[in-house]
Amino acid sequence: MSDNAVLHLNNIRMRFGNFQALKGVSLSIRRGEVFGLLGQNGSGKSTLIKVLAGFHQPEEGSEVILWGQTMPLPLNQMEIKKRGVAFVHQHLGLIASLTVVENMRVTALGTRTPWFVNWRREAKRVAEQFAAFGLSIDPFATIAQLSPVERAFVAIVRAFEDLKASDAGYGGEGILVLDEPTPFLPAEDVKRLFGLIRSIVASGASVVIVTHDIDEVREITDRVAVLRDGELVDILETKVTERQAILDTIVGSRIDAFAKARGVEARPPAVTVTGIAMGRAAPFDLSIGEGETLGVTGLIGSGFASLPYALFGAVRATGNMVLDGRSIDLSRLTPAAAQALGLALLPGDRLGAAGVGSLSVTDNITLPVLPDHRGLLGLDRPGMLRTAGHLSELHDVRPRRPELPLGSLSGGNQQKVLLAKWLQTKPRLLLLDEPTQGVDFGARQQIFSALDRAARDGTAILCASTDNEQLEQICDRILVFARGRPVVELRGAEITRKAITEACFYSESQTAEAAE
Amino acid sequence: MTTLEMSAKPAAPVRAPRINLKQEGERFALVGAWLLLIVIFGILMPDSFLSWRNFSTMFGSQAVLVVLTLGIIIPLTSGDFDLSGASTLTMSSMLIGVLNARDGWGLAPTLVIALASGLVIGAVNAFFVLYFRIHSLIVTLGVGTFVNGLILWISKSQTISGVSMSLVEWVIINRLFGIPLAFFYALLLAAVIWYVLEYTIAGRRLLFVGRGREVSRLNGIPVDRVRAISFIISGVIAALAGVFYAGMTGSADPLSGLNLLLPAFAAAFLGATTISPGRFNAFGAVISVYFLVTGITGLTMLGADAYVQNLFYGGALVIAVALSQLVRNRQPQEFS
Amino acid sequence: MTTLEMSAKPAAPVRAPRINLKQEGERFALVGAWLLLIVIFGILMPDSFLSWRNFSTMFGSQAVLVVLTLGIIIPLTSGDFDLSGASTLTMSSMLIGVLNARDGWGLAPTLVIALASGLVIGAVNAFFVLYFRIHSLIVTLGVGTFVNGLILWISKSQTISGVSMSLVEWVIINRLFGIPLAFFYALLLAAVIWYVLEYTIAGRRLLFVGRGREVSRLNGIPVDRVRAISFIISGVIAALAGVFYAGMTGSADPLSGLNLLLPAFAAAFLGATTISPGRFNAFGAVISVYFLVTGITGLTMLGADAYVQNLFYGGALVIAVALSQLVRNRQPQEFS
Amino acid sequence: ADPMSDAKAIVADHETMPVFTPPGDAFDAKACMAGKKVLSIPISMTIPFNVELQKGMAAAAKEVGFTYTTWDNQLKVDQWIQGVSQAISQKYDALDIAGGLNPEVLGPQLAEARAAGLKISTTHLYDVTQDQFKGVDYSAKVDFSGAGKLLAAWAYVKTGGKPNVLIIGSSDVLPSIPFVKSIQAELKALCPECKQKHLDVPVSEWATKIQPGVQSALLADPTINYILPIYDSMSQFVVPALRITGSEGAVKIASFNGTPFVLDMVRENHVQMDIGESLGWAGYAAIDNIMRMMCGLPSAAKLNVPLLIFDERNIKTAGIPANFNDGYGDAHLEGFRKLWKLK
Ligand SMILES: Nc1ncnc2c1ncn2[C@@H]1O[C@H](COP(=O)(O)OP(=O)(O)OP(=O)(O)O)[C@@H](O)[C@H]1O
Ligand SMILES: Nc1ncnc2c1ncn2[C@@H]1O[C@H](COP(=O)(O)OP(=O)(O)OP(=O)(O)O)[C@@H](O)[C@H]1O
Ligand SMILES: [Mg+2]
Ligand SMILES: [Mg+2]
Repeated sequence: MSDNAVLHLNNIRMRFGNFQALKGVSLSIRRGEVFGLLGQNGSGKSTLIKVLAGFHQPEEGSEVILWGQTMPLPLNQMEIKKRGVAFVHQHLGLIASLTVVENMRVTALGTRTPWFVNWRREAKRVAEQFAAFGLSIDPFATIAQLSPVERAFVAIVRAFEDLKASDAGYGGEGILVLDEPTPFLPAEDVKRLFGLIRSIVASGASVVIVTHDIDEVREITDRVAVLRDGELVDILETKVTERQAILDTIVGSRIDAFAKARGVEARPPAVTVTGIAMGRAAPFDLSIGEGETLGVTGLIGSGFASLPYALFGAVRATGNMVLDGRSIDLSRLTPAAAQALGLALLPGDRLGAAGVGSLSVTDNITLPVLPDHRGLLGLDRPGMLRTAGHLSELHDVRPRRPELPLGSLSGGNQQKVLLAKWLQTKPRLLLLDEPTQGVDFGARQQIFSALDRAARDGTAILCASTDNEQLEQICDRILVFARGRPVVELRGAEITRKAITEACFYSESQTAEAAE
Repeated sequence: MTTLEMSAKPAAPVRAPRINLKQEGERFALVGAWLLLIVIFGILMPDSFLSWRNFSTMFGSQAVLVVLTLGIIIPLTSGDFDLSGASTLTMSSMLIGVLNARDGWGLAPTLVIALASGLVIGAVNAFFVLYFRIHSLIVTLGVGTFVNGLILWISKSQTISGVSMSLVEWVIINRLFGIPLAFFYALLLAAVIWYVLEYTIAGRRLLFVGRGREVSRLNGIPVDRVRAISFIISGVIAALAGVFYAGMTGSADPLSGLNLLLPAFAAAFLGATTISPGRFNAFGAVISVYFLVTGITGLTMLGADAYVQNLFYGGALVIAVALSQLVRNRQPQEFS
Repeated sequence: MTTLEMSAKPAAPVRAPRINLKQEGERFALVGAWLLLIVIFGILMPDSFLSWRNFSTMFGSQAVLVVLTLGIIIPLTSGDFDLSGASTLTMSSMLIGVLNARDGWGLAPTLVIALASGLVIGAVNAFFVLYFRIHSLIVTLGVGTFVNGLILWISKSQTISGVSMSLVEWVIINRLFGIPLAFFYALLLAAVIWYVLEYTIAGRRLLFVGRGREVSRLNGIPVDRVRAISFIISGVIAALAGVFYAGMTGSADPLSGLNLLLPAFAAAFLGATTISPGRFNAFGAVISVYFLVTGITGLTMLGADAYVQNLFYGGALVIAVALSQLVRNRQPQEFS
Repeated sequence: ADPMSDAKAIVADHETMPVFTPPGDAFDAKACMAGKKVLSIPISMTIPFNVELQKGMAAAAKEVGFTYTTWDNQLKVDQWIQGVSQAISQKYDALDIAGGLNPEVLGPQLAEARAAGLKISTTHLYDVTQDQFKGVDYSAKVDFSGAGKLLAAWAYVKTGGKPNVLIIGSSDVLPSIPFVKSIQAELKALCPECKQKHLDVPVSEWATKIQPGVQSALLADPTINYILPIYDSMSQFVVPALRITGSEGAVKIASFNGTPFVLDMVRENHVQMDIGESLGWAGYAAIDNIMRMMCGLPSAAKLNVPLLIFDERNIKTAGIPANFNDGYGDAHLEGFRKLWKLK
C-alpha cells in the first residue's frame, strides 16, 4: 500500500440476501489522484461506493480507513461526509418534485443554522455557486423542470460544496466520488467536468470516478481498479496500459466490438415523415428506409431527444407520417394507436417509463403480445412463462429466471429484457432513446447485434443518443440536430465518432451565427 | 463485420419456478391462522361454535362486506382509493328501500336504478379524478360525503322496511348446503375478479396501470380509460353490495352501511398479504373477511365484552400482517 | 458531411420572473372562496352571521379539528398515513375523563399521562410500520381499532363528565378578542409547524423523506428515524387535540371523537391545494377547516336541513379542489 | 284553564318518589318460565344505557330463574344477524330486541326465528303511540311522548311562560319523531305564540353536527332561552356550544334518559334538569313483559317504569358520582316479586 494513501478499503464484503455482491475488495486511494473504478454492470462498483458512503453496511471484517483512522462499523453516513468524502451517486440522488435549492441544501453539510433557513439567501448563494461553474440554473426551479445535464450539474455542484464544507475541505483536501456522472453529459460538458476534476486534484484532493467509457478513463484517470463479480481483478496504471488491455481485463476475456456491415444501397423508405414540428421549432421532413438504422443526435437541448416520443404519439407534435401507404396525423397519434401500427418505443428511463420493476420479467416481456397468449380459458400463464424463458435465452438475460421481478435484474439485463419485449413484436419501426445508457461493454455488443438482426429482418430503427461510439457502431445514417431540427446528415463512411462530435458543435455554432 | 464472442458460460436452461415451502407458507399463513382460530373456538365451544349453522350464518352475513371489499380492490389495483364505496352501498340499498318498499316499484326496475346509481357515482369519481387530476382520496371522500347527504335527503333519515320478499329470498332465505345464496354470489364474484385479474388482458392492464402510470401509457395502455373503468366497476360492485344489504336486512337505513368502509379497507389490505402476497387479490380479501369475523363471532359467543372485539380486530390485523412480513423477511410491501 | 438547410430562430427567452399572478391566484384561491362564502352569508344574514360573536364561536369551536389536522399532516408530509389520530384524540380525552374527573387526579399529572398516551401510540405505529415494513394505512387502522377497544375498556363505555374546570377555562372560557383561547393555541401550533416545515432543515428532511425514501437514504437522511419521529409527533399532537376536546366539552366519551377522522383528512388534503399548493401545509389546513365550517355554519343559520350540510361539505371539497386544479392547468397533484 | 298551572301540574306529577303500579294481573312466573331460554340483542353494548338495561334484565331473569343471555355486539348488522342465528340454533324460546334496535332491519331473520317457534319482543324502542313492526309479538313501549310533554311543560314553567325552545331531535332514531312531536304540540298548546325550533341531527353525526348546529341557532336567534336535547348523550355537545357562545347560565338545558354523566352535569349545574328512568326498574319491567309474552298473558300497555325529574332539589339522591339506579327507591323490587308470585 502506498504511503500517501488517504483512503484504504480493506477486505470489503457485502451481501444482499444470499447474493455476495462484494467478495473482499481491497484498494486504496492516493492523495491527489484520479482513481477509476471499472467493471461490467453488476460487478459491484456502485455497491462499493455505497458501502463507502455508509448506505450499505458491509459484513464484519470489512475495514474502511479514512486519513489513517479506522471508521467504526456500522459506518455513519454523516461522519463520512463530514470527514470530506463527497458523493455523486449513480442516479444523482435528487428529488424531482422539489426545487434546486432544496435539493442543494437539505442534505448538504455546512448549512450554518439548521433552525432557520432563509431560502432567498440560500438561493442567492446557490446561484453564485452555479455561476462559479459558469452555469445559470434557476434555484427555484424544480429538478423535474431541468434538463438531464443540468440535473447532473446540480448533483456535482452539491458534492463540491459538501467537499468544501467538510473538515478535510478546509485543508483543500477531500475525496470526491463520482458514480457514472458522464452518461448524462454531452462531450463538451464532459470536457468541462474533467477540467474541474483536474483543478481540484491539483489542490490536493482525490477523485474516484466510475465510468463505462474507456476513452474517458484513459483521458482522466491515473490508476484504475477493475472489478469483476464482486472481486478486485487488477489495478492498472492508466498511462502504461493499452485500451484493449483495459477492456480485456474488465470482461475477463476478449470481446471484439460489434461492427456493423453498413449497406450503402438505397432502400425503399419504410416511414416518411413530413412537416413534423415539436415545440416551437420549425417543421422538417424525415424518412427512414426499410432495415435502415437512423441515428439522431446533437447537443443536449437541440431537440433530437424527443423525436422518438413524438413519432410514437407520446409527446405533443404536429405533422404527418406515412407508414405502409397509410397516412397518420401525428397530432392525433396515441401510443396505443402507434403500437397498433407496428411502432415500438423503448424509452430511456428504464424503470420509470419502459418497464415496471415490481412486476416479473414475464409480466413485462409479454405485455405487448398478450393477445397471442389467449387460450380457451383466458391467458395461458405457463405459456407466457415459457415465452419469457425463450426470450431470456435468446437475448442472454441473466439470471434466466423470468419469474423474478424486473427490478432485481442488473441494468444491462433489464435493458435486454425491455428490448426483447419489443423485438418479439417484429415492429415496422423501432424507436430507441439511449438504448445502452449505463450498460457495460459486453452487454452493449449483445444489444447491438440484436438490433442488427432486427434491422436485417426489415425493421427500421430510429435511435436517439448522445453516445457517439454507439452511433458509430450501429447507424447507417445520422442526423445531427440543432435548435429543434436536423441540420447535418452523415452517412456511410462519413460516420465516425470524431465526425459526429464535430458536426454537433459545428451545427450549433452555425445555427447560432445564422440566428444573429 | 460482426465478431461477437461472448465469454458467456454455457446457457443455463430455463429453470422451472421453484415451488418453495417458504413462499407457500407466506401464501397460506393467513389461512392457517384462520384454521387455528376455528380450532381454538371449536375446543372452547364444541357445540355452538362448531355447528354448521354458525358457519352458514357467518358465511351468509358477511357476504355484503366481501362484495364491498371486492369492489374496492379494483381501483386499489389500478392505484386509486375509493372511499365512496360504503356510501354507494348505502345509496343503492336506500334506493331499493325508497323505490321498492316505499313507492311500490317492481323489483327489476328498482335493481336497475340501484346498480345505475353505483355506475353514476363511479363515473363522477372518475370524472373528477381524471379530468381535474385530483388525488382519488380527496375526490372519493368528497363524493362519498355528498352521497351521504343525498341518502339522508331521499330517505328523510328514516329506516324503510318492507323490501320485496323475493329479493330477500334470493339473498338470504334460499340456501345451498344450508348457506344463504348471498355467500355464493360473493364467491362467484370473487372468482370472476380473480379470473379477470389473473387471466385476462384487461386484468394485466389494470395491474400495470397501478404499478406504473407512465410505463403503461408508453406501452399503449389507455391509462385514463382503465382508471375510469375501474372506478365505475368499483361503484357498480359497491351498489351490488347494497342490493345484497337490502336483501339481507329486508330494509334500508341511511347510516349503518357507512360503517363498512374501514372494515372493507382493512380486509383489502390484509388480503394483499395472502394468496398472492403483494397484490390486492380477490380470494385474499375473502379470507381476510372471514378470518376477522371468525374471531369476532367466537369472542361474542364466549360472551366477551364489546371492547374485546375491538382489541381482537385491531390486534389481529396488525399481528397477522406483521407475521406475514416476518415470513417474507420483512421486505417492504409495495402495493401501488 | 451534408449540411442541411439552416433555420434562423432566435434563442428561447430566459425563464420568466418568478412571482406571477397565476401562481398567487392558485395560492389564495381557497382564501378567496372562503371570503366569498362570508360575503354571501353576510348579505343574506347581515346581523347574525356577520357578528363578531359568530366568528369567535366558529374560530373557537373548530380548534380541536384544526389541531388534529395539523397532527396528521406531519406523517402525510413524510409519506405515511396516520388513521389512528382520531383514536389517539379520544384516548387522550378519555384518560383525562378517567383520571381527572373519575379518579380525582390533579390536572398536571393527568395531562402528562394524556400526552404520553399519544407518544406511546405513535411509537407503536412507528414500530410496526418500520420494523415490520408494513404499509402505514393498515398499521394505523389496526392500532386505531385496538385503541378504540382500550378506550371502551377504561371508560366502561361510559361518558364521563366533570373534567376540571380550570382546563375548561383555559381552553374555552377564557378569551382574547372574544375568541376562546383554544383558537390561539391551534394558531400557535400551526405557526410552529409552518415554521418547522418551511424554515428548518428538519422540516425539509421530512418532505424529502416523503418524496423519495431511497434518495433520502442515499443522501444520508436517517429515513427510519425521521418517519418514526413523525409518527410520534403526530401521536402527541393528536393527544393534544384530545386535551382540547376534553377541555371544550368538559367531559369525555368513548366514541364521538372518532368522527373527526375523515374531516381531518379532508382538511389536510384540501389544505394541500392552497398557500403552498402541492404540499401539505399548516395554514392551508387551518384555512380549509374554516372554509368548510363557515359554509356549514351559514347553512345551519339559514335553517337548512342536516343533509344539506353533507351536500355542501362533499360538494365544496371536490369543487374547491377542482377549481384550484383548473387554476394550475390541471397538473396532477403529487403529494408523496 | 291557565296554562301555567297545567304545566306545573305535569311537572309536579313527576317530582315525587315513584310508586309501583302493577301493569296487569299477577302470575306464577317461576312455573311458566321453567326451562325457558331468552336471548336479548341490544343495539350495541358500547352504549352505557344498554349495558345497564341488560344488567337489570339479567338480574330479574336470575330472580325468576330462567336462562337469559345478552348478545354482546357493537352496532353491527352482521352481529345482530349472528345473534338471531344463535338464538335459533341454540333453541332459545324467545328473542328480545332491546334498547333502540329497530327490528325492521332484521325482518328476514326474525321471520325465520318465528318460523322456528321463537317469540319475539322489543324492549325500550317504540313510543306508546307507535305501532310495532309486524314481525314482532310483544313490545315494551316507552312513554316518550309523556317525557316530551314533561320537557315542554318544564321549559314553560322555568322560563316563566315565555319559552323560546331549541329542540334537538334525531329522526333516524325511531321513537324520536313522536317524542319531538309531543314536545312541539305541548309547547304549542301551552303558548301558541312562542317560538320553537327543531334541529334534526342523525345519530352518526351527533359528535360533529350538534355543537355547530346549536351555536348557529343561538347566534341566529339570541332570544332562545331553553334547549331540549331529547337524549342525554346529546347534551355533552350542547354544553360546549353554550360555553363558546357565552350563553351558559342564560340558556338552560333539560334532557331525558337519566344517564349518570348528565346527572353529574345536573349536580354541577351545567344541565338544569334530567328526566330519569331507573334502568334497574326498566330491566324488571322488560322481563315482566317478556314473561307475559311467554306465558300467554296480554302485553303491558307500556314499559312499566316511572319517569322522575332530577334537578338541584333531588340530584344528590342519584349518587355522587351518579349512577343509573339510585334515587328512584326500590319499590319495584317488592312490586315485581309480588306480581310474579315469587313470595
Ligand atoms: N434486488 C435483488 N433481489 C434479488 N436478487 C437480486 C437483486 N439484485 C440482483 N439480484 C441477483 O443477483 C445476481 C447477480 O446479478 P448481476 O446483476 O450481478 O448480473 P450481471 O452478470 O452483472 O449482469 P450484467 O453484466 O448484464 O449487468 C442475479 O442472480 C440477480 O438476480
Ligand atoms: N439493494 C440491493 N439488493 C440486492 N442486490 C443488489 C442491491 N444493490 C445491488 N445489488 C446487486 O449487487 C450487484 C452489484 O451491483 P452494483 O450496483 O454495485 O453494480 P455496478 O457495478 O454499479 O453496475 P452498473 O455498471 O450497472 O452501475 C448486482 O448484481 C446488483 O443486482
Ligand atoms: Mg449486472
Ligand atoms: Mg453502478
